[in-house]
Amino acid sequence: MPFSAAFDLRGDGSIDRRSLLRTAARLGAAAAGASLASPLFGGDARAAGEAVKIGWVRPTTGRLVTSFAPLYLGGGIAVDEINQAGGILGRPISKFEEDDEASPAKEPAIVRKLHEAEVNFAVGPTGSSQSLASLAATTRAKIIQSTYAAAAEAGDGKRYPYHYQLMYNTDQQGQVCANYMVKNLGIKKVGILQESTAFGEQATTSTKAALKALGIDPVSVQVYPITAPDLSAYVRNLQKEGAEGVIAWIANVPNAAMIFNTMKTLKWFPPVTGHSGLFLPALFELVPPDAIKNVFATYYRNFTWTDQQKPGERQVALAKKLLAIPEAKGYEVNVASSPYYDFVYLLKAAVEQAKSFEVDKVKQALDSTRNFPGLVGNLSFTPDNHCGIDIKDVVLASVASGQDPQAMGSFRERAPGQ
Amino acid sequence: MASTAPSPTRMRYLPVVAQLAFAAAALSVPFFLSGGSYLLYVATQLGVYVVAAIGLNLLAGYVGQVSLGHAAFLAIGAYATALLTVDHQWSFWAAAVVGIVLSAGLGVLMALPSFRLTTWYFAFITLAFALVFEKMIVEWRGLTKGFAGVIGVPPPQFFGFELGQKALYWLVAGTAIVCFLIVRNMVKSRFGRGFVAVRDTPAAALAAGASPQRLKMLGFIVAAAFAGIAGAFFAVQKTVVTPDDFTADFSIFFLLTVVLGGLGTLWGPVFGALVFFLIPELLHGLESWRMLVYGCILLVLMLFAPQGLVGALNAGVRRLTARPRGAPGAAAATSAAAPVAHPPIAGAALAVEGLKKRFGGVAALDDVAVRAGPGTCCAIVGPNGSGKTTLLNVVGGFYERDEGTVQIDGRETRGMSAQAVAGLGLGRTFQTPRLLNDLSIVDNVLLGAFTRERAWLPEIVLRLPRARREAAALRAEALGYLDFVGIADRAEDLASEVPHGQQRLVEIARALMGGARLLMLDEPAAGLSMVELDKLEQLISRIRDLGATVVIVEHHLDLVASIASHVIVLDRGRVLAAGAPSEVFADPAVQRAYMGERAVQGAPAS
Amino acid sequence: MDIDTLVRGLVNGSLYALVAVSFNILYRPTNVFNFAQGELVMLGAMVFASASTLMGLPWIGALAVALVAVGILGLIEERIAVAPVLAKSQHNTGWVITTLAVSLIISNLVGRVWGPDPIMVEPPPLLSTQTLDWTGIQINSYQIALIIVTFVMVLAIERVYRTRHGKAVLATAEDREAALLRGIDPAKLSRWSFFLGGAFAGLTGVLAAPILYASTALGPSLLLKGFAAAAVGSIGNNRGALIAGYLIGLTEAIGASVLSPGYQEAVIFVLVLTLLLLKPHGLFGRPFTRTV
Amino acid sequence: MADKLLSVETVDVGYGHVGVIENLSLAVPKGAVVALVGRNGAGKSTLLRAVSGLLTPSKGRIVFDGRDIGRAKPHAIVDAGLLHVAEGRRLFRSQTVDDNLELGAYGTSLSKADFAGRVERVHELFPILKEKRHDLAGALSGGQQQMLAIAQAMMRDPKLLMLDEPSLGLSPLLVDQVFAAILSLRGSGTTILLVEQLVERALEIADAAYVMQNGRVIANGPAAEIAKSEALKTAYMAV
Repeated sequence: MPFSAAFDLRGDGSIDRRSLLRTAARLGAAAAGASLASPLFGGDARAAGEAVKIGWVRPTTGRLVTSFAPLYLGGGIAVDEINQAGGILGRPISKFEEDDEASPAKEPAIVRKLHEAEVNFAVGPTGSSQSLASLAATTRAKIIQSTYAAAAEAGDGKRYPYHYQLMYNTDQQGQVCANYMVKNLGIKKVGILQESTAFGEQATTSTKAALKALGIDPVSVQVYPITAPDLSAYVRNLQKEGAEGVIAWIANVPNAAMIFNTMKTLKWFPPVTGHSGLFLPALFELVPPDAIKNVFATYYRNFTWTDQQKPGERQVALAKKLLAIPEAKGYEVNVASSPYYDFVYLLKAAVEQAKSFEVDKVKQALDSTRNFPGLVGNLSFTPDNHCGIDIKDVVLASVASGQDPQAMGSFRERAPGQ
Repeated sequence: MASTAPSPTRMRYLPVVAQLAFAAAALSVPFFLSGGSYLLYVATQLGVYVVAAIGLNLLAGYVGQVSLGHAAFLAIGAYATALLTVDHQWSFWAAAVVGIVLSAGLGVLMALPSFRLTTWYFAFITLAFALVFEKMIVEWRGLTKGFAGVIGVPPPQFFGFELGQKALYWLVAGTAIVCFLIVRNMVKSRFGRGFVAVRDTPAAALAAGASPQRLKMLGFIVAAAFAGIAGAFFAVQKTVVTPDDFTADFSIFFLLTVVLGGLGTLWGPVFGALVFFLIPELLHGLESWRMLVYGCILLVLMLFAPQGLVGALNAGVRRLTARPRGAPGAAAATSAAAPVAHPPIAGAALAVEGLKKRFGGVAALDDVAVRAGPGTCCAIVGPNGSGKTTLLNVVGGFYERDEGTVQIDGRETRGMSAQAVAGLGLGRTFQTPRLLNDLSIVDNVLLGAFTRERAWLPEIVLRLPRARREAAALRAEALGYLDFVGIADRAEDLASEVPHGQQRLVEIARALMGGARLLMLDEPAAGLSMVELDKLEQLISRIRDLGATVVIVEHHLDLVASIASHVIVLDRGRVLAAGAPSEVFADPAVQRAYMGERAVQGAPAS
Repeated sequence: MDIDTLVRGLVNGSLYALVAVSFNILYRPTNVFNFAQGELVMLGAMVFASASTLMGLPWIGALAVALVAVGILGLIEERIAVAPVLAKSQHNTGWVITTLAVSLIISNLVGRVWGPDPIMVEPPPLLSTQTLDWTGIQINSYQIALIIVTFVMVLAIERVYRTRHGKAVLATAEDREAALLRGIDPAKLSRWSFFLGGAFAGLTGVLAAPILYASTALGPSLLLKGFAAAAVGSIGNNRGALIAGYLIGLTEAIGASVLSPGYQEAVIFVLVLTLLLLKPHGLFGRPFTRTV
Repeated sequence: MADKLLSVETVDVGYGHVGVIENLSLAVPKGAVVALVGRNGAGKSTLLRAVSGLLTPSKGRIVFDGRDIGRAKPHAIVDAGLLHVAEGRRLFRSQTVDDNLELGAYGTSLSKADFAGRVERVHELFPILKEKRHDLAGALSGGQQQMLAIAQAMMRDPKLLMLDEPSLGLSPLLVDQVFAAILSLRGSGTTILLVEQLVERALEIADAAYVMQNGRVIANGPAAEIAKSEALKTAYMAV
């Protein structure tokens, strides 16, 4: 391939100025129709050495940067730990960074860049819509990837044979939430509030199925656009239609804040269960404490505490590391539960088992993984099932417990009866 | 014909050479890139943007309809293609056709408000539409799959072969070139002249019999169809279609592209897209500053080079190649030449009876009658504000009358639009010449032939023999008229560069070009020099003698006396006197109207 | 439809009316419709939020900071983006592009400075966003105050146009050349109006913040609905803007409750387009008609 | 002749590329009434527009009260005491008569009493304006509007008043009223430059006159002489 790398990245992630100029020169040459580009510049990209390139697809610009970018910190920690310990089969890992602006529309172009740079493994993108858009292209390009996508279909090994889902999916979340509402709280009139994203879509579908299995139809389903400046109409509709409990698929804090504040304005505090995005402490700054007393979100058992059970050693070690990273501040929960830390280690294990970096051999090793001890739970895959999480590892935890000193940023108190 | 060549042949072929070179360069890009390369991907994307930008430029630049909702057209093309190919396994080609038709249909709908709203009201409405459309894509989840969008659009197939990246690039680049040529051929034809007339001087369009509504509609349909094509390619090139692709920002972006490149220039959209979409790819690290940088560029550009990059370039070239121009005396020199022969004109009689027109409480015309037959000249005189121009506007169909009859060659014109009245053979000039400043003199004259051209749009676009023959014949005719009025030497100059006096002559040539049999001239002599006045007098006499009916509104009573056989004096909307010039000017009432009470007592008998 | 819906319509309608009035203030002497107006409103909210929540200024102090800051920004916009365009020709519509450019610049700069997360803003002392259940109507004291303040502000602005300065602005709007010949300097009035219009937009942002949060997303939606109110109420007519603001607010609220909330924008769009097609100069006539 | 209050020296004026006035010179002595006559399109209004700053001459000087105002802004020229009552009664029709008068004093630092004094003076001159003080200017008749336009200019107590076609579109009776008003202004010592299509009427009240044709002055001199001159006939009614 004539252009192996669009840019060589330095260790610190900044762009080497010379490589920038070189790329500019290539583009200029191409635009002018000159043919000198490939023989002159073709050979040097491989000289970067023995490093294994892992695509690092994350937003560095756009409106979701602040909430999405930290999710990669765990992955970064794993990369550093592995590199310090001698790399994978003796080769260090280098991150091949691409900015997707958290926009699904950008993903196809990014996959093309990864492919062109002969990147065979990728971390990210984050977000279900972004992930599904990316998967459509990475599957063709045979790039082994783990995205931050809760959509159940992302864990379908037949559809996306190179994607490994290391997080609970929407089916699992829907089940946990529905069970809690109906079985633990005994609520029959459940309303669903959903953001208009692929994640929201999927989660609602899963929730409806889970409720159906319990013999219940939701009394109301409200779908709001994430950019709406005012969400009160949706909350009012839920209240009007008689919901006694709300399953809320909200993945960003501003929306959550608007919703809980509306509930407070309405003096209506039904139990709410939802996505781990609700754990972010930024919510505490936007919403008074009494508005979130009854709010619970899905989380990993390993990161929760009860009176009897405390989090494990490895989890506490990661939590402590995160507390020292400024960018992680306020996003510890999402960073801790992000699939990227486990994925990098899982990849290392698979490569070492396959004794090869070849995509198909690594895939084989991944497909036969059983009970890999990840931080979020024990991960298992089959060629068809690429969702590695066991539903037993998924619980509901209290949002308000984030202000408890025991939380250490990353931990939350398990909901009663879980 | 004029003695000097309008422009050196070299200059005329330069654009063609540039176009060929650019097309060759564009088509050769894949030879230097691998099929899977990111650069080819970007180049294809650029081609898609160019197609859409060319359409938007036609609309915003030539027709003057600023649309801030262009992304909606692309979205329709892209979604139709994506949904039909992914969910219904249609072939790309069939799906794309549906997308284009739907997009053009939306174009028709968008054109309707532009008939009634002023430019920037309309701009706002389109911006609102873009925002609403963006929301609706998400809202109509059942159809559009909401925020997640349509994923996995398959590449087009061609006789069972899947088109690879390179083939797709060639397809897109080829389409872009074709679109460029279509627009080029269109703007050089009567449609282009009509568009510019609608944009700059709607009155001139109406006087030439061109319907602004139809032209706007045409502009919208073409622009929307191009956007639909771009959308279809967008879907297969990106393989993913999401609402994120078609935000209101993207619409604004598109307009900015075209403005940046140069509104109303052929190359504007091409350069605009190149600069706008390629620069951020090059300056990767600046990505997050991109919008900010665009905002600043746009501001600076608008202030210092409002014509955009290409406009600034053109102005520079024009300045460099401008040939030295003779003093106004040059015009006088041509007048010495022998008059050009012209076939007779079958004049149309004008009969106005009992005409009344009120504005608010004021009677602008009160029981006015005018009669003028073929081969005669009727003059309408009177002090300022006496209703002369109003009379012309009512006869021309620009204003509706309150009462009375107006007949042209025996046909009552009540209820006719201005362009319909023009169709009856009425040609007019305006008090301040209404020329299209951005077009050449000969193009201005050609606008007059708008309703006479027979070639259909497809013929023009494809430059089929009939269209080319017709264009050549009309051009020759237009040059003939310019020769007739005595300014053939300025045929290729921009209208804005021609002195006032000659602009009036261009208007007369334009009216004749339109097959005017009844010519209404509104103060043709105002602001003319003595030499020009003589020329004008000769010209009007000749037109009259060829058989045309001439109605002239004029203050130069000496001019009136020498060419008119009948004079009507208006005063505050009423006919004060009518008859032969010598009688009328001797009428004390007329002198009073002109020079005041005392003048009548001591005035010489004309 | 219930009374709650009406309250919501009135509250949002008040905001739209205020934005529309701020449009009118700029429009009157210049005939320019500021496409960056939404961003000025947004900036008012952001500056206020920073000044009050982050710097801890008292409500009234933060309000003053926000008004002056946004007013000055309006003035800067006039100097760099509007006056140079109008200096070339009064009929130049280049301002559509330049004010759009200013809007891009402001929204991107603000995005860099404040980030995408909304900031919660407390209502002024004595008022609260806690809902009162008042004879079955759910309304809070802040909403009531907002509606009253809107009326007061529109009347106050109308008073401004009764001063000699204000009359000069109206005169300029009506016949710029005649105004020039009376010794009125339209350039000065244009600067004055952009400052005033900017400050008014800032005020609108401050008033909107406790309800809609201070966030970068505030600009575009208020821009369009404010425009809709100004256009439907006839550009330049402040009382028209007030009535049209409520008309649009109520239509939106009713549309949201009858259809889905997602259709709010579409409902308004259809309403405004229909009204404008029927009456291209708005419901309350052209402000200044002159037969030439 | 007395001091020149206004002198226009070899001025060229045009719109864009189109020149309207070429090499024109003209002077208005202090306290005089000078008439400027000529056919439509001769460039009279263009000249007034150049003097009042609406157009900028491309060549030459315009000196008013000892200051070159050729490049000054219109409002600065008004502040200097040169008022131009434009053709077509350019009033603020949607405002009341009183508001229009108030706007006439815009930007002046008149005390309340002085302002009231000025209003009283124009009310004396044009009693109808007092009667209709609360009516909209747009609702006045043509003649009343013309009076209001002149009155508005009088609110500044101008040194030089330029009147462009004050009789335009008025009935003979109203024309008489307007001319009576001009005469009374003349009596109070206001210098006037008058453009008027009623040539005889204009020359009757003027001290001096200029005849324009095609952007040039073709004759000038005492009004009485001009009234009899051939130049006037050529320029105006050359039949």
